[in-house]
Amino acid sequence: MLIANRGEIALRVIRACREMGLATVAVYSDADRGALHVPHADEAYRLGPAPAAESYLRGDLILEIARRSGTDAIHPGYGFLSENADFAEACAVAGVTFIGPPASAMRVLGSKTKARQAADAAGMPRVPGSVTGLADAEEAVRVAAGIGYPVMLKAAAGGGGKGMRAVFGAAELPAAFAAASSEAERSFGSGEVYLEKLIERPRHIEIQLMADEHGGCVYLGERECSVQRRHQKVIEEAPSAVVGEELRRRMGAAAARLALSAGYVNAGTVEFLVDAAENFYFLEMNTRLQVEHPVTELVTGLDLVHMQLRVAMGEPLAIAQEDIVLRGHAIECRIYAEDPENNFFPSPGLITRLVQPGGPGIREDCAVYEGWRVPLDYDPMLSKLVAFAPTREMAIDRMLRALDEYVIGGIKTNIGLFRRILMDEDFRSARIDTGYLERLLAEGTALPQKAVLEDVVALAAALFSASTKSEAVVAEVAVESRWAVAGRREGLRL
Amino acid sequence: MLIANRGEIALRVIRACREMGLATVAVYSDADRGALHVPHADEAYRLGPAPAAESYLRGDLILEIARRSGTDAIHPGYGFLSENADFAEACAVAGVTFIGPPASAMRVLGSKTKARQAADAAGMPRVPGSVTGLADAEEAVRVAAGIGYPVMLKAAAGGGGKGMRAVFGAAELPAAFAAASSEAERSFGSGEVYLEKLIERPRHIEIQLMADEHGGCVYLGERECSVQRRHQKVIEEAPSAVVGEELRRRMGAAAARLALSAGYVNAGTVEFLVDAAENFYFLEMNTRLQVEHPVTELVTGLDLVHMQLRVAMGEPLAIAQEDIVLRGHAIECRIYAEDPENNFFPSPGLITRLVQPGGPGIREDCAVYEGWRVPLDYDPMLSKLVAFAPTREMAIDRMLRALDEYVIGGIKTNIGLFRRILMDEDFRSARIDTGYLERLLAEGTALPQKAVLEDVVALAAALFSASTKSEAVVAEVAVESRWAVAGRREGLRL
Amino acid sequence: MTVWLDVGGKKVRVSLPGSREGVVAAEVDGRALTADVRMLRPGVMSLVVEGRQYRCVLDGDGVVIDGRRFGFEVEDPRSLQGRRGAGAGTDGPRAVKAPMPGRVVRILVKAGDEVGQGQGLVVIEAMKMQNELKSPKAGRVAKVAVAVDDTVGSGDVLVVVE
Amino acid sequence: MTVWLDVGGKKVRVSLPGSREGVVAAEVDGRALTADVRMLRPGVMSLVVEGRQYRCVLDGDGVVIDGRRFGFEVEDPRSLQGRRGAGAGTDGPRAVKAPMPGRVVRILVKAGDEVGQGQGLVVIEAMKMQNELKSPKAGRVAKVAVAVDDTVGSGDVLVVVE
Repeated sequence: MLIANRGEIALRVIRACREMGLATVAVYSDADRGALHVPHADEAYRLGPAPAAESYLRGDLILEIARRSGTDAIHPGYGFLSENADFAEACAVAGVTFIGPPASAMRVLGSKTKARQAADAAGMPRVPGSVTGLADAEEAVRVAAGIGYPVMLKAAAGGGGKGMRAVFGAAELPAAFAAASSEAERSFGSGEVYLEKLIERPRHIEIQLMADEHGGCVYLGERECSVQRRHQKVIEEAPSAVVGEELRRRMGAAAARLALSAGYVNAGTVEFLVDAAENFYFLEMNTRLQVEHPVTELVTGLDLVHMQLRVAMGEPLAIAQEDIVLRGHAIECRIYAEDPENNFFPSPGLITRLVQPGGPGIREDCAVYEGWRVPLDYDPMLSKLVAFAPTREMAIDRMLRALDEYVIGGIKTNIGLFRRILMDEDFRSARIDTGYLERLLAEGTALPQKAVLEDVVALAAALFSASTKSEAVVAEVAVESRWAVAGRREGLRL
Repeated sequence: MLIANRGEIALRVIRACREMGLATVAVYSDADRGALHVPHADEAYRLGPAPAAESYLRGDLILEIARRSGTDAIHPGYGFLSENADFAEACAVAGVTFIGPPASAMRVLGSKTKARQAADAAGMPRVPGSVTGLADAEEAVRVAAGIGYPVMLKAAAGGGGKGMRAVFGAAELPAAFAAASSEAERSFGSGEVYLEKLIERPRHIEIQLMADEHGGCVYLGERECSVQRRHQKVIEEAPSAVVGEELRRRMGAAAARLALSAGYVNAGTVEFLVDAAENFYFLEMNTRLQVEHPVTELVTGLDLVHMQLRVAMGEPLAIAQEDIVLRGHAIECRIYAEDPENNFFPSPGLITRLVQPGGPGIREDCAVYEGWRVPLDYDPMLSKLVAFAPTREMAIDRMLRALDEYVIGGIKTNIGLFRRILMDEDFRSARIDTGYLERLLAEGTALPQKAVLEDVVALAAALFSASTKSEAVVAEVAVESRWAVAGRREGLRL
Repeated sequence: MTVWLDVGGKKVRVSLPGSREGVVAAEVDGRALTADVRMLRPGVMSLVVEGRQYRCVLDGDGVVIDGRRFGFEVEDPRSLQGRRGAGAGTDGPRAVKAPMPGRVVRILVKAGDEVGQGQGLVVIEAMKMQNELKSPKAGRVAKVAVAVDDTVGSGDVLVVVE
Repeated sequence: MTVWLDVGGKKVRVSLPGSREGVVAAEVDGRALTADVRMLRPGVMSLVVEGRQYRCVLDGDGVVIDGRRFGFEVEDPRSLQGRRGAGAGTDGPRAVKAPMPGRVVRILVKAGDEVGQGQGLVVIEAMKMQNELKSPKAGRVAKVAVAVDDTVGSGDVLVVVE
């Protein structure tokens, strides 16, 4: 099994393969020779320079490595080539199993505009908007006028908030169109964007699907991902506090119907907006494993990557819809290298200190370590910290406990932001929608914090300072290279 | 909340308290100032010198610290004072809530001999043997003659295999009696031992109970702990591969009946032997939280420590028997500082390297860290590594994957032993009983291992050796104290 | 040994005895403070002061306690200069610097443009995200120091607004 | 730089180039071996040799790869002595040593006793476990070097059987 990805998802897939007795082949860019997915693999091959376009997006190189290493299957993870139908097709041509849907299903459901047509055909409710990509800003203005502002611009090929812009009036539209299109082009290799009506205070709720090659398809409950910043998911949870059995069944059945209509196979997610009246609107389908899949694993007791691999081996699903029962509550925090005090700018760099949380109910999908330099070439996600507990309230309190234990030194992270969200009364009461976090940030209220005696802080600082020299040695050794340090010392001795 | 314990269980309880918003008070012996339960607590107090008799067994000191810190509840963990009825009573007198059963119930069910009387009264099947403690070796010989060899000597006050001896004939009995009695005296403060018939190839299966103060009592399924060495549990799992719904219900109901008959409250475990014909025999009751409680938590989705605390606050159980459903399979490996190549002698000392496993389905309850010196004063358990997966086979393979990731350097551990057990055909087919592991060890077959090229090993060793000097600096710094190192350097400079 | 510190803008003097592990009798600005000190591993320390336990983690020029980071600076008592000059006022020219390494994607202004406070000046792409840098004040663009597709380092001046 | 090693009883000579990170062209007993070397943190290294990846962890005088520990010793090539003497034969007197620190709980023999192979000699308690040390051979107890309640260190001689 070749894992055509990096970071925590590559490590997560490698672990699943090991558990199933499958040999693993890692690939890495020049920025990632020291990344943690490499030392967990049985084989490892260099792809190319750091930029993704020259490494993780090079399907041709990846297939060449698959051939060279005698690998007959490729797991694409998420991002990079995971939703690239041409790559899926190239795999098929090369006789290599692509762990994901067939290229045909990906083409129908992976493009947002085509998926909307398929959704219409399957009788699925969706948000009013353009079904096809917009030719230019003029067309955008025309369509927007038809459905009424506010509207949302979206990349046809993309996800993760990239190439998205909310537009509140015609005057802003041309600039927003250019920005969204350029970002889409850069991120997904296609500048195609479309627009749709902006639903007021919607919740983002999605259904996880798993389909086999024999027409079997189950839904594994929902995830709520309403806590977003700039259309990027920040916190995900399962189940949603507002989805009951009946709504879950309706959304699940609709999602499965759509997948089956396109001959979908393997893991996929159908995203919906849900309004205050519990109406749900089809948003898009993600034709891959998602970042936030762990919360579904924790509440269903299943392992989605194992299921993906078994489905790809041609096995029928081992579980029926009626056997899937949600239990407990899971919350995931996406921990990013970014600076919440400075407009959330990415904060790559050296992790000089890492104290990770643990204990009951805490799962961390993470591929960073003390001494690792977070490269600036990729997504700045450091870790997915997940808390599971019998109830939502306990899961929140468990996550707060884990965040208190967590220290990442040397770079800025959004850990403090999570503490603030999880202590916020609206979040704790599940009064959230996709605009919730932006409003909370606009409030700018300081987080109530435990008092720490000033004298104790001063003493701790003094004690650490008094040991700075030996500290510096340790940091150097941990970080750069011991060879280099040894050499330098020998040099000094001369 | 004062946690009258050390190591992983103290840390586990502290984490639960934090999640419930309770302030935590840690206590530590002189050997444990650097132990990991201390830096996770809000307050920390020294108890006394390293020996348990002068620290963790000093109920008077612990109550004094509780008074001084204004604490109104004590969690005893397992071992130490957890099954000491006098201490529970002293807590009650001092107005401090003891997180466990009332002293009266502990006196009835905690003593193995009294518990056997209670079991007889509750009509519970049990293994033939002496109901009361044996006065001396002569009485032991007489009783053993009555029930027939082989017989098992057991400590009345104890657990964990301490003070236990299997005896196959009258000639061995006096020496075994002396050894068991002395070990019991040393471990539990009481040399009282009793004996019972040895069941051939029994499985050790136990029922987890949780009872509230309002007459509510539920059983949380069973754990199988048949993999033992010298009567010490080595691997525990839930559920048992041989317990079906009906047997579970019968064993669970019998266990709950016993607990209720003695006015039992809080977490407790009823241990049974189960023979090949699915007959179960009452063995003893442990009136505390057990080491292996995590496997129950993983398959029930519940948190036993949270439940303990809520019960102790007087709350009724929040869950009914019919709501308790087992899902998936969990396996726990008790990782010990001991040398399997040298008769499993304890191997305390400095942990010079620690690479811990992680990823989906892996929980580690552990309180050691790189640079920690495992003291020789206490039980040598380093960590409880637990794997959860949808099926037993997947859980075994997941555990094997985690063990492959795990490296503990500087001391000997039994990690290799687990690899051997988990790859053994009998274990994988659940053909296990309490003698299984001793038989496997007697076989002495080598474990099939992956081939590693000799030249690669030599190269790795050479590369590490080439950096020995800077390595040594790091080890020193990590371990002893940076102040000491800095001082030494300054000394060298003079 | 005495350490002069600036902790969150406040000057503090800490006197430490020779032994700095175990029970340490220190003084903070002359106030006695006895702590039980234990280094767990480099950069991670447990302090117990009057029963209260603090897990302290060193993070560069800060110490993290209970999830809060307290920045500090060690000051050289022999230096009379103190801190560097009070810094540029809000009235003078203000340089907009790159907050992190990245690549210049778009430049939204040119030298001589009048800009309002909060108006976008330059768009930088880093870690696959485009970030618009805004003007810190109303004024006139004195200089645009970069061009589209330039790679910039953290702290590089991008635009000067006067 | 050349390193002489004893790996699991086998003598090996490894030649390393000056740069020991990245692609390293080494020689093992004269055989060329090119590896891509990356130190992740002290004592943890990733080696890639012909595509095969090995995570190597240093554990004292051993290296752990794929869950197996390979003991090694660095030999000083300038020393002609080689290893220490071949060690005590099975025929001569045999010392029974404490395999770990602990306390003597019981002594089961006295000087002059005849003992069989595997017979218990001394019981030591460590980490709350009593462990019986057995005679390595049949013979006569030449000496009992400890008394009940003695604290013993790892490697201390307890009993000599001749």
